[in-house]
Amino acid sequence: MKFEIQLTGPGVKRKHVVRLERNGDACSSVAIDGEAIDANAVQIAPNAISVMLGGQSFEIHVSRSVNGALKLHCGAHEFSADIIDPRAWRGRKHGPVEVEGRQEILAPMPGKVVRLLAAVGDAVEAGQGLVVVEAMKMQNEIRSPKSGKLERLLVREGQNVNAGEALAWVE
Amino acid sequence: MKFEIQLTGPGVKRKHVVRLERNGDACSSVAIDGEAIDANAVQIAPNAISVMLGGQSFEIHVSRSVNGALKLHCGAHEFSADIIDPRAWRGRKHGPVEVEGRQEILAPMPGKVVRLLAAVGDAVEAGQGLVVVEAMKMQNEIRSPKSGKLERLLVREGQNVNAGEALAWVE
Amino acid sequence: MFRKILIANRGEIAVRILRACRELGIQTVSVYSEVDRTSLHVLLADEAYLIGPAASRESYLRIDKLMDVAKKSGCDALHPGYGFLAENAALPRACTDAGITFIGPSAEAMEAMGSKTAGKQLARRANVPTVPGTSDPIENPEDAQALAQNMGYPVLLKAIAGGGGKGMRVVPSDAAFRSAWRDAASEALNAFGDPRVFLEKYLIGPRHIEIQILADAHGRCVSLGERECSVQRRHQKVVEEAPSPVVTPELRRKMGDAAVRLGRAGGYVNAGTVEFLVDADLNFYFLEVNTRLQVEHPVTEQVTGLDLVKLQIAIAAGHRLPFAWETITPRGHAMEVRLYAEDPDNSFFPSPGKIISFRAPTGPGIRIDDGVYEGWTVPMDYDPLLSKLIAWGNSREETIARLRRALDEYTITGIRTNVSLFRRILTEPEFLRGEIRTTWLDEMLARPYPPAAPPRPGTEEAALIAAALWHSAQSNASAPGGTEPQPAPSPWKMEGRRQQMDHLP
Amino acid sequence: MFRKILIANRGEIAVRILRACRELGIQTVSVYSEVDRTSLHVLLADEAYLIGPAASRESYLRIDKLMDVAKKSGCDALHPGYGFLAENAALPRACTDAGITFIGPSAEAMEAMGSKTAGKQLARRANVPTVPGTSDPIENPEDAQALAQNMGYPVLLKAIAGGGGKGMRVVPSDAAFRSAWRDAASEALNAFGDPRVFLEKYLIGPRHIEIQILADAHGRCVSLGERECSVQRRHQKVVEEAPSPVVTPELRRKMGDAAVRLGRAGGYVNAGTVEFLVDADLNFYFLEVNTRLQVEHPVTEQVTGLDLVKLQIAIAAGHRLPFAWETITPRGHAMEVRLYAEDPDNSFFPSPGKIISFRAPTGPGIRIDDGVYEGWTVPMDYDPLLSKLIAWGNSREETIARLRRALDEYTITGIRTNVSLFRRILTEPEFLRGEIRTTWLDEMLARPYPPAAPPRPGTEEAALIAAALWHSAQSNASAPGGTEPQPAPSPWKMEGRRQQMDHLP
Repeated sequence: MKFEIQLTGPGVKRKHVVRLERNGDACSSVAIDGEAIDANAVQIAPNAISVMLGGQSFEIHVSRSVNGALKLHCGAHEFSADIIDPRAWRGRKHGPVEVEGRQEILAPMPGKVVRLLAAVGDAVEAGQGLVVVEAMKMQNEIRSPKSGKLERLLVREGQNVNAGEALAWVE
Repeated sequence: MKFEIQLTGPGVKRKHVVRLERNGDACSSVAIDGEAIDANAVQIAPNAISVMLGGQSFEIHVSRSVNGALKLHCGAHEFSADIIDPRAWRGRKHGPVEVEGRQEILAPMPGKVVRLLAAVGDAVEAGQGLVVVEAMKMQNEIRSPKSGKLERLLVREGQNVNAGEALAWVE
Repeated sequence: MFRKILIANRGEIAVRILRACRELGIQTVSVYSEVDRTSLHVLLADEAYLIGPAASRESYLRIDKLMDVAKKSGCDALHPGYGFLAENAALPRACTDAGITFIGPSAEAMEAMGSKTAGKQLARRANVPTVPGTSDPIENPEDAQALAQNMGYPVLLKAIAGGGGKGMRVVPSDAAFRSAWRDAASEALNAFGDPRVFLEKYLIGPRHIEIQILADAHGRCVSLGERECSVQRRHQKVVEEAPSPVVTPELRRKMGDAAVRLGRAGGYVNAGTVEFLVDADLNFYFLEVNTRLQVEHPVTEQVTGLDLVKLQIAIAAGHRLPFAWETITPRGHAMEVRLYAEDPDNSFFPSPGKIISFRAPTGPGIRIDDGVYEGWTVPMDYDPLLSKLIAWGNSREETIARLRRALDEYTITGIRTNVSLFRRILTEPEFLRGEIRTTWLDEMLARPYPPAAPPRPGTEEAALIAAALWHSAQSNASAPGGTEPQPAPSPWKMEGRRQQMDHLP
Repeated sequence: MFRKILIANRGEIAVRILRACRELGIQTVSVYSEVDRTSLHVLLADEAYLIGPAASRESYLRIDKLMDVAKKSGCDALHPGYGFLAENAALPRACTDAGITFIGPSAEAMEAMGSKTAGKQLARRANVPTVPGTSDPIENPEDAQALAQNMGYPVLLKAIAGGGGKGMRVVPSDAAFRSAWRDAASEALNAFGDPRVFLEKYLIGPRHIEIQILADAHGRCVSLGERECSVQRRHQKVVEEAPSPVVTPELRRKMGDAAVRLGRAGGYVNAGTVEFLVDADLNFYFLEVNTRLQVEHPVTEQVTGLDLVKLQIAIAAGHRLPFAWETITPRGHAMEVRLYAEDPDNSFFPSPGKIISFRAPTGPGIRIDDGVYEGWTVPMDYDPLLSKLIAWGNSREETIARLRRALDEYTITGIRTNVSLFRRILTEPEFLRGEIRTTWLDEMLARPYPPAAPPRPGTEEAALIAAALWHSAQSNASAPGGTEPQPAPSPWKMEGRRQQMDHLP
């Protein structure tokens, strides 16, 4: 199996091609960017994988972040991975979302929209609060990532939202 | 849904009819032997169920024993349950195995058969060792549950067996 | 001794109390809101009763419902934990009316000591140092300035009617006094319609150090020593330890004596905490009394060997404290970190949700007071405290080493936690030297992240391999006929959250 | 201090050592057999190397492979744990040859103290009491009978060439001496071709009590007090505690002195245990020396506050012990139970297999030294020890209450464990009174089960409901289009076991 993976982490942002042969829960015979490496990996729990690289033992915990990328925790270090699946190449509808110019603002956690701080059509500054979401007794201001115009508001006051749900678009 | 359940436990061996209405992971509206009771239950883990009965809180861990019955652990107490599924009534091939006279001897744990202590056709006493299975550095003698004749031996020396695998029949 | 105790709380502290009851052979009754049906404090209790919807004011804050449950289930005592109703004098009153023993101080002692102003007055009467200054307004600026000179700069001007920082000014020097006075007074007038201000010594970089006291109903009141709680984010303690890196045996004795004096003056019975600010010269000033068990009580337990919850129960049952202050010899060093469901890399946003996987550290010197389990959905309706991780060691260094080791072993997926915050705190040189004050953590967080130690060679490759393997297992599992063990997919988690949201008012 | 340590073991003890190394900032290298690829000691290590198939003699017992791994990975020290090669003098010798520090005693001290006969000779030289008797054969029955009369009955006759109980007779009284002598001698002749026998005092219902010693390379040797290990099933310890319910401060001092004397006489360096039998009159007799860390070392750690593994490492690195015997003041009471994958309701049959679900107790006073995790498959190839559950309390009563509470919270499915055995032991009146001896547990198990306390009302109904709900969820999940979370079905577990079996020689 072949995967194209965009890996982002502390001081790292690169695209790699990973080839591996799966065998049930495990895999051996690994190549990265065309180079065979001495590694084997095995899934030890639904969200955990043990990777042995040479003699180095790594335990990696995998979860999905709100934007669909994989989060990979390896001890104190964290990486993010966008995967282009070879099987997804056939008939795939869209690549990783990367809207030019327009920014979609996602709820970083589930909660309840308690206040809207701007109206559709308003000019907003980078860092300006757009929506207040309350969860766990805390009110959290969701801010605009860029200066521009508030193009759409996708939620109303009092509405419950899930993590990763779109709140607004800034153009 | 309706279930006929044979419950065996400390000082208990009775057949009951349990009716419940499932709602996802949970159930409410429970009746036992035709009597509605104030109970609700929810599955909290793949093998664990929380039952609230009146105000009494029970946490019950479920697993399957080698003979296919359910084992139910409730704190220090353990029950065994044989379930006759209403859906299984249609076109069901056989009831709970209850062979008259002939006893099937099952391996109580996985391991390796290291010695056969009797040969097919031998007369055996109740409690007489038939097969020695080794696991975890311990040799364990599997004994005959009744006096009779060793009718079949289903394993050979050196063979690996799973828990619940039939080792022999005593007639 | 009691036969059955109602635990009027939820989360880790309800579990903590329940465990103490079980060890004492006392039956337990939990209460729960609609979103807490599967919470650990419900699963572990002998009995549990639904008391309302998620919103605390309709469930955990409803004294009437608690009393109903206590009566119906035959409880003879109630433990309030911390938070919720723990410092509300109406609860012990309701208990008394219902003939149930409240495990905590009397309503009167709560009122006499619990509020900041009442506590401060009591402290003055008991000759416990308070921050120097006036609590009455000063009429003219000349008197005020003379007082400030006397007290030494910096000083703090505070509006009598104040709150939220309005009408408050730090005065660094005599030269700045007059203009600061004018500003504070006019701001106070604008904000509260009352220009009057009073004066307090402004402490520079104080520490927050508190004394745990225990008092029985027979007149014995003892100090169990101090806890250092200076590591705070926005006035919220996040790391606590005992003993404090700066408290000397002499200071410990003095602070302990002051706390006991205060407890006696207030007629206090049961466990309580007297909080102090301590300045750079190790002068200590009364801050407030917490008339309940504290979140951070385990660090005192680890160094004294005492079980504070069991002692609370024994005191409430009328037992005598079996020891005197002199016999309590703290041993070693203990430190607690509060694990929250919040994301330190994303403005500390709360992160409720389903716990997909969870492995907690164990081994020598590690204690966890937990309120969560794998598969449970952390509700969005309450405080995000998941568990407390407590380490004990022979020295502060060993304790920190154990805590770091335990944090490295702590793995949880599905929700975010603040584990990385503690990884950082526990490597900061100032923290390691014990040079901390209440403003220290906020200052640390305001600094740019230091360049992280690079991951060891191979980490990147390992991450790539893990990503590829996990992704392919996921694809297989979701494909029809897939035979892989099925990790709970993201939509499932979303659905769990959505279901939970539907319970919200 | 060392830079990198090879841990030549597996399971909970490998994890225990690894945690100590991590706290000391030392790199860790694990080794594993083919069935241990996903074991906890492999996951938690910095590095791990495959050393062979499941069979120990082809992996964990291969000194050559260990030395290869140590050299290739650049280790400067090796910790043997317990079991496997821990008491094999060839291992320290190989380490010396390879220039690697062995964390334990020298090969010479191991040989001088490790074997039963050598240890007994050393004990006599060091004036440490041994079981009275002769270790040389006695030629004629008259001399033997005179000796027996002198020693007091009962006595034990043992074949010089003996083993496995052959040629052994307990002699209850003088009247029975002659016939017992004849029987023992003729049985010995038949079994070993050597009729010679010797004589030992037969202890009635002795306790097994052992002393933990620590000795550095600079001549300091100290006792850390005793552990009571009398609860044994077929000579295998299953519950250990410190302090012993019968050891007085005076006896503790005497036993400690004897153990230290023995350690000095043998030139012992590092951690070791001197085992004694103690009779009803509190006379103690040397049994043997274990020249390594013991399984039950945590109970000593809990009452002394010391970390024995870290001290072993420090001693091996040439450090001086930082304390004298007089300064070690045990606090409270600690008790350990050994959780095994075996079925106490089914002749203690081993129960390897996949751990479907697992929740470990935590909270005050609870420590777990674990080697397992949820989802892991316990291999059938090794000792069935899963984890050790250790409780600490202010008193023996509190410790037992905590242990019972923790056992009630311990849940594991997929495999059977001996938890119910401990539930029973911890309620036996004799155990609660501390009236235990090495034969006590086997006697208890030979008695019919006492009628169990009936489950509380409702348990039966709850079990029925759980069975019905679980069964219907299972059916849904296995039906096409089922949407339930999928509990690992039995066939999956079977397959896991079968795969694992295929690795067997």
